[in-house]
Amino acid sequence: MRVPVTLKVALLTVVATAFYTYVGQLVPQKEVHPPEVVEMSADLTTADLVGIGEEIANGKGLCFTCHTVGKSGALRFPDLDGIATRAETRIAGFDALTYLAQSLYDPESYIVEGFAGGMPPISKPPIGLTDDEIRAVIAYLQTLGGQATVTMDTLIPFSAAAPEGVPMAAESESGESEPPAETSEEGAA
Amino acid sequence: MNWMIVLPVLLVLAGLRFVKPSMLGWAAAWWIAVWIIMDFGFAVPVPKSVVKEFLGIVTLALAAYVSSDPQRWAEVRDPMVAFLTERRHLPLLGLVAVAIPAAVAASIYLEMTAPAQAPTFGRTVHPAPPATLTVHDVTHDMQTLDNPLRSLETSDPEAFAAHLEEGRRIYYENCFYCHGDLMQGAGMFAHALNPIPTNFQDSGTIAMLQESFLFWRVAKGGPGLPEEGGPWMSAMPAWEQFLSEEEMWEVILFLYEFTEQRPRALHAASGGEGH
Amino acid sequence: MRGRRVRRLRSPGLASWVLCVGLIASSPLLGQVDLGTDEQRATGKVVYDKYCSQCHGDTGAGDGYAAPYLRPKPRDFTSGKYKIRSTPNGMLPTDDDIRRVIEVGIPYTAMPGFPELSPAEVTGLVYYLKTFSSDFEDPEAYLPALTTPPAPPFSADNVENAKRVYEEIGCARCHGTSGRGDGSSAPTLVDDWGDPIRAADLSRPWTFRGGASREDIYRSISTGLNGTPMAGFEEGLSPEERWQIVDFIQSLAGDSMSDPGYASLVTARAVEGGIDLERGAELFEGAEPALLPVLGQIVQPGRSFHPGVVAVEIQAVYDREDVAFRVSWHDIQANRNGTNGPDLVVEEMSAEAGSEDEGSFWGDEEAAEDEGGFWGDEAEDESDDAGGDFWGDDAAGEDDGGGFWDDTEESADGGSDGDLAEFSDAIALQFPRSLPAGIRQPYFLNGDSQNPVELWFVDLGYPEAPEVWEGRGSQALVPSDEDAPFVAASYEDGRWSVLFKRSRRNGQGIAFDEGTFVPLALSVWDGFNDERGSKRGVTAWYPVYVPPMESPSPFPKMAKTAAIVLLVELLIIAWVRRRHRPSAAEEAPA
Amino acid sequence: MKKSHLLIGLVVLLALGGVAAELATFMDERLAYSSPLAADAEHAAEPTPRELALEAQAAAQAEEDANRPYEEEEYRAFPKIGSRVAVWMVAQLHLLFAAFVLAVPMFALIIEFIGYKSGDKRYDDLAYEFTKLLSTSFSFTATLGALLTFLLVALYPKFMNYLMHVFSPTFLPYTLLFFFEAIFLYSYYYGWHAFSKRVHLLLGLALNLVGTAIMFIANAWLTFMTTPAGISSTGARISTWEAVTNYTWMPINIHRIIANVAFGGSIAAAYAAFQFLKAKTPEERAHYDWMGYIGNFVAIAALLPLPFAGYWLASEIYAFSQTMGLTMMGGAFSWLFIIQAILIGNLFLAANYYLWLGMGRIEGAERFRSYIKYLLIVITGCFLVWATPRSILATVGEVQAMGGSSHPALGFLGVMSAKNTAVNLLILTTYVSFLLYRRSGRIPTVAWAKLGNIVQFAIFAVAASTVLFFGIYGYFVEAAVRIKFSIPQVLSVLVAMVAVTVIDIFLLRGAKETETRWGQISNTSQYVLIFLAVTFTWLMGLMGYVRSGLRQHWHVYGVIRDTSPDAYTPTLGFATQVVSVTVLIFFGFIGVVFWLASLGGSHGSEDEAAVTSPSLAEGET
Repeated sequence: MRVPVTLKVALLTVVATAFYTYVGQLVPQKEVHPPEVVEMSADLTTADLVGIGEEIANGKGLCFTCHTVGKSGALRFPDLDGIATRAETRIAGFDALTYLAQSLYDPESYIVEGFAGGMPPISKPPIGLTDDEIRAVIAYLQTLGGQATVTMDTLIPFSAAAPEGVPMAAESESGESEPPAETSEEGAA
Repeated sequence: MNWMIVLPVLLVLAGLRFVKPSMLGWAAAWWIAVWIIMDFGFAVPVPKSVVKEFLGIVTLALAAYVSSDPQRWAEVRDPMVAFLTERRHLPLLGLVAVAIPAAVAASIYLEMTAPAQAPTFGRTVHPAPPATLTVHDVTHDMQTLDNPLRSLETSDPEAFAAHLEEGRRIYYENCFYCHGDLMQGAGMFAHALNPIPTNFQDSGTIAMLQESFLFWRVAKGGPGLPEEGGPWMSAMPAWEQFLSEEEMWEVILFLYEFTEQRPRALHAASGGEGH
Repeated sequence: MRGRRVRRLRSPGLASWVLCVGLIASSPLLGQVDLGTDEQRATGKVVYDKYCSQCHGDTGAGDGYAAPYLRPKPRDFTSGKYKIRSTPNGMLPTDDDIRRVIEVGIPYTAMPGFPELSPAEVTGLVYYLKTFSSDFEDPEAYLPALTTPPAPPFSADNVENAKRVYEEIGCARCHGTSGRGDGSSAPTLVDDWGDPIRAADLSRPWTFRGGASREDIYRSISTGLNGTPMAGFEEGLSPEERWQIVDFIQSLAGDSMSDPGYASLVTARAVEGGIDLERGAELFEGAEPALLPVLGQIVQPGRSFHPGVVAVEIQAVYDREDVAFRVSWHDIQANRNGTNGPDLVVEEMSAEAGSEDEGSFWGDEEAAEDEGGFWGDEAEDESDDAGGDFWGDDAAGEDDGGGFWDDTEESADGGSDGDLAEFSDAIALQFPRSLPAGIRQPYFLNGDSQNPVELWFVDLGYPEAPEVWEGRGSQALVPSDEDAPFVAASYEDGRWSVLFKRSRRNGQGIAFDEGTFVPLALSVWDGFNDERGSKRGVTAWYPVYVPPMESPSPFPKMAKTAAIVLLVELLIIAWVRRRHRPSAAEEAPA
Repeated sequence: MKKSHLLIGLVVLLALGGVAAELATFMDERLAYSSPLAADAEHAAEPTPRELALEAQAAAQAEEDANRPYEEEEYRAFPKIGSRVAVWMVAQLHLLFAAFVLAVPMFALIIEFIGYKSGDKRYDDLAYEFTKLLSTSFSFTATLGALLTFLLVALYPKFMNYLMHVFSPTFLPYTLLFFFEAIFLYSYYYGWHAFSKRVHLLLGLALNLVGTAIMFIANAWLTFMTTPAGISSTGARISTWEAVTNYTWMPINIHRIIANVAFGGSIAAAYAAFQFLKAKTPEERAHYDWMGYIGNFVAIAALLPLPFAGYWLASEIYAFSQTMGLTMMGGAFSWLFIIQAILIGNLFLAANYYLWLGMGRIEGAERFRSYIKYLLIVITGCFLVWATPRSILATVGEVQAMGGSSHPALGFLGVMSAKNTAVNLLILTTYVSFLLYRRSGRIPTVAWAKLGNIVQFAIFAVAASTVLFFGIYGYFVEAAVRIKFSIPQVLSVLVAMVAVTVIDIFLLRGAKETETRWGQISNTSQYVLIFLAVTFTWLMGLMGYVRSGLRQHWHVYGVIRDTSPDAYTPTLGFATQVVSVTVLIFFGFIGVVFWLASLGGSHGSEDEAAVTSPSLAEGET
């Protein structure tokens, strides 16, 4: 007959909690998944990378919403045809790879003459490509007026895995910033 | 409101004052009254999910009321206890004891044999826009984007009127087939669409949004909805493929003009939509 | 019926508008000419300029912004011809007739009802509309409205006789023997402005322009529709006969006159004995038909503002191996002589409004050069397409293209043999390439780049060779190497019926697993309406539900739940009784 | 025993033995037949090729193991429930305990101070009793904190590495503060009767300051994850100070201080309720009734300003990123706020209900009985409005009938104007309930009593009409103006509450007091207190989820991407399940804390003071 108080209190707690859980099941159940990341294994060849990069550039990278390839005249954003050749000489001290990487990771730090800027860093949301995806995009860009050289082992400047020594954002406007966080990967790289 | 139902219910409630039922009777009367009004009292039926939610809350409130005072509680408890314990109620009690499980079983039967219903997805009223928006090779910051033609309203009313007229032409050449002459989302093709086109006259739609939000929705359409922007079957085209940037701004001007509403100002964006 | 000359009274052209108003106002004898006061017309003008002029034009000539895209075209008020009236054929409408159309609208056209307008605004608008046509100034143009007696109840006995009258007086020549608007002369009909026009599909009263009630139909039979080949039968038929025709139409319509009962779900039915398309309609007996509304494809280039098909009906059956669909729709004519394809390029129609310089939007010369020229530059090259549109541009209708009404004589006796359409009819079922995992579905027009669809396409000119296409966007269609479904198609009495059969699992394609909702969207091409490629009728996505072959019996769950409820009840009763035992104890000694 | 029996026994035994022998032979044959391997085994001296291969494989594996290079792992998986859920639950538990440990000293100090000022020893005892709950909770908090840290480092090594990169300068002060926290806490508790009151109060103050500082530092870490600042475009630290003082840091600090007080109050009230239910003597019941009342009073008082702190937080999130703001209010999380509305509605309803039940113990409260009906109607109405979804869940047919996803009539209740109005009226009504409760035990004797009542009533009427006016007027103006309407609404409610309170204090000076029979309250009321505590806890769990879920698939929004398998945002149903399990575990722990506290000797025996009505007027206002 006499139910112990402790039991009653425990029962009340469970019932109240269960009730709120029930309420939680009544509302629409939506699971939001992150945008799909292109999986890249370490044994991809440069040619593979170019293919993946082209797909990304056309697809979720949204490159060609702004840029064009092989178009001249009054353009709002630089045309990318022959970019690989021009990349070698754009910034003194930057080789083509570094220049391409900088224009993807930190596009506002160098703006091609005659254009107004406005490109978002594509490693950031809302586009937010991963380092490997950007690696593939660089490989693709290298084929525009040149030969792709990037492999899965190439160190991409500005990326999280970039070692010290390669030119960093330090040479652009954002001055005294330190090397990025993930120094722990140096050992592996 | 469906007065043919609401009025009698209210009359019965008022009439009960003279009958003076016990507290139990009152509580039951109120519960049933709320249920009838919610379920049948509206000209446009209230969805079952809301009726259920409201009745749950009303049940809680009634329970709190009848038990908040010993006297009231006694009035409610005693008849129930009497019904459960006294010998003379035994036949009726047996009947009720059988009827309740039978009703539950019947409802399960109906539920399991009911014809299949199309699955529904909750509609996200205002999906979150992206941080930047690229239309026709120009990237805009959604935070600061505003209708470039809006300022003409005061500075050059004549040019503004011309843009407005253009917006009107664009609307009737492109939009009204779905969104309708009256912008109520009831155009000639609206009946064939799911989700149905947005009703711009509703004060909860364009009136509470910035023009940049409309620009995003017009430019990117259904295909540009974010992941959580369900139900994600929207037929809204990505108009950037067919309209120039200026034309999209013009038609947005016209939407506000025709519905006699004002867009939400830019600075208001930082105010939270509440808690 | 076209030959029947309607009585028209013209007002003297020289009488100036102001003079007339003065005359009328000063002559109470001609009281039935009521043109309202200046204020009323001013009120009407304000309303007209905001709500009406975009379609009907600033001068009431039916040439507003949207006019080029609409069929039927917006009314030309300057003509004084009003379709929906209560007055004898050819006469002016009463004020109440105009008021009714303003308030209720015209179903299945772009004309909405305006219930929000106040009575004063509607009255003002009526007077303002009258100013567009001088006919209203002539008192002799008016005749009193015909009265519609209260409708007698539907009587199935009348149908047989009515059908005979229907044939006798020639209704079937336009409306078809089964009333599906597929009569032999239906393809040749034009209105008083020379624009092609369609006979009503009598089996779908909810699309009737004048309303779907029995009274409405009676009225339309009596008064006819001004400006169209539909004559009034006020004199030709007795009231009894007219009511019998109404009964006949109601018998065609089935359950509901005013509500089409559009479905939101297609439920497949499990069948025994193997799925064999040879069994035809019998195979689908018992499968719930789902009527789906069709809208014009007005999104992508080559827009279709007035699709030839208004609704399609679909049924689905399945067994362990296969799934089959039956799609049927009403079509004015079976077009089998041409070809069709989902990927044909359509040049954008250049509207009359398009000749103005701002109106160049829908891609004429400038647009084609511009990088935004999505319409494709083919506009110039494919001149052979010009003017093939049944509803097509007025100008084009008369020129070299395949103007159907040029062949009136042939088609009048030849029925569907009069099929000179350049494009054949076609149908496509569209499914996502794979079942969507979440709520995200492909864009309903041929999918999108991330979410491909598969199209089961049948050119009804070649029903023996169905095709499967993969779509990744409106223009991004490629033939798929999936196995094509089996197809059987037939056209009878104004109705296409196309049967599809495919195994439930097929390669990489969509699988029809039990217990799943598979999204389905349809595209339908009416060759007679010059539809091809992106110019077509489409539906939104609808789920096809494939119920489990063996659904679990509800009884174990019922028994279990009832037992638990009963147990809880008994526990509560026992508990209450125990707690309140003292009262029982008191009773005992007593 | 007969001989024949012996014989039968023998025969049966022999027969059984025969059957057994037969069976054994049969089985043996079967085995030999069915197992050809057994026969092979005899002459299987040399290994089969398969065995050789296996051996080689094992050797290769061993060698590979020996030479395997060290690799830094990005993630490690927690078994069964996955890393996210594990960290989620432990973090939530840690947070709940931390909130309790931070809140209890706050109101213990205030109550002690009141006792010190008024000289009423009861307050001092009450404060001491609250503090009793602290030491065990403190240990739990620290243990859970350690567990959380271990879990994070073990399961998210790479991400933790990054956080340390940014926040390493904050670790030392954090640890040091923890030392001080421990020192102050134990000296505050154990030194209750040892130090002079002034010194002891100072200790309490120090304890609170240190505790708050600890929370501020921890808040910096987690707010940084949502609204990062002070770092370069690649994530490198530029300024730790900026990283700490990011967009949402201060709003979260304030929000948490207030919420902690509310939460701590409700847990303490639940403790009192539990003791009340177990109490044996009327004195005990009286004491715990009173303690529960005070705890609940603290909780509700802190609950009232909480929505406004929430507004600030939300507006800062909008200011940081409109995308994130809309994800919260209009996107994936919008339905969460309907669940929240149900919880808060329950809180208000239950709090009022407790007050009404409490009137039962006051003589003369009957005169207010009939008002309860109207208060309830207002509260229920506001609850309904608040819980009305803007976009309604409906079947296809229902949507078609409504012509959209919002109902033509109910749609008006789903928007901000209606909800703001409902919340403000809820607060006002709850305050009226409290005022009635306060009044029920006192009959004013001042000459202007009637006038005072009228003025008070007028103030309420004006405040309620102001709220209603702006609520309705909000439908007729544009959004930018409408948003500003919440300010006059809130202000009128606050001003009314302050003004009425001030009048009330003077009005009740020297009032004739009737007896308050502490302890004479129905048991139901005590269960309500426990229900309130559960609801509070659950609400905190839910809000914690939305705050951290806003980052979606980022560890640090826009900087460090979550690439683990748990990166997706789970459904609300799943989230509520996790919250529920966490809440149940928490209450299991709390049960242990209560039990340990009760070991220290029950209260009733040491308190001889007769239970009279403690004068609450000063304490409450």
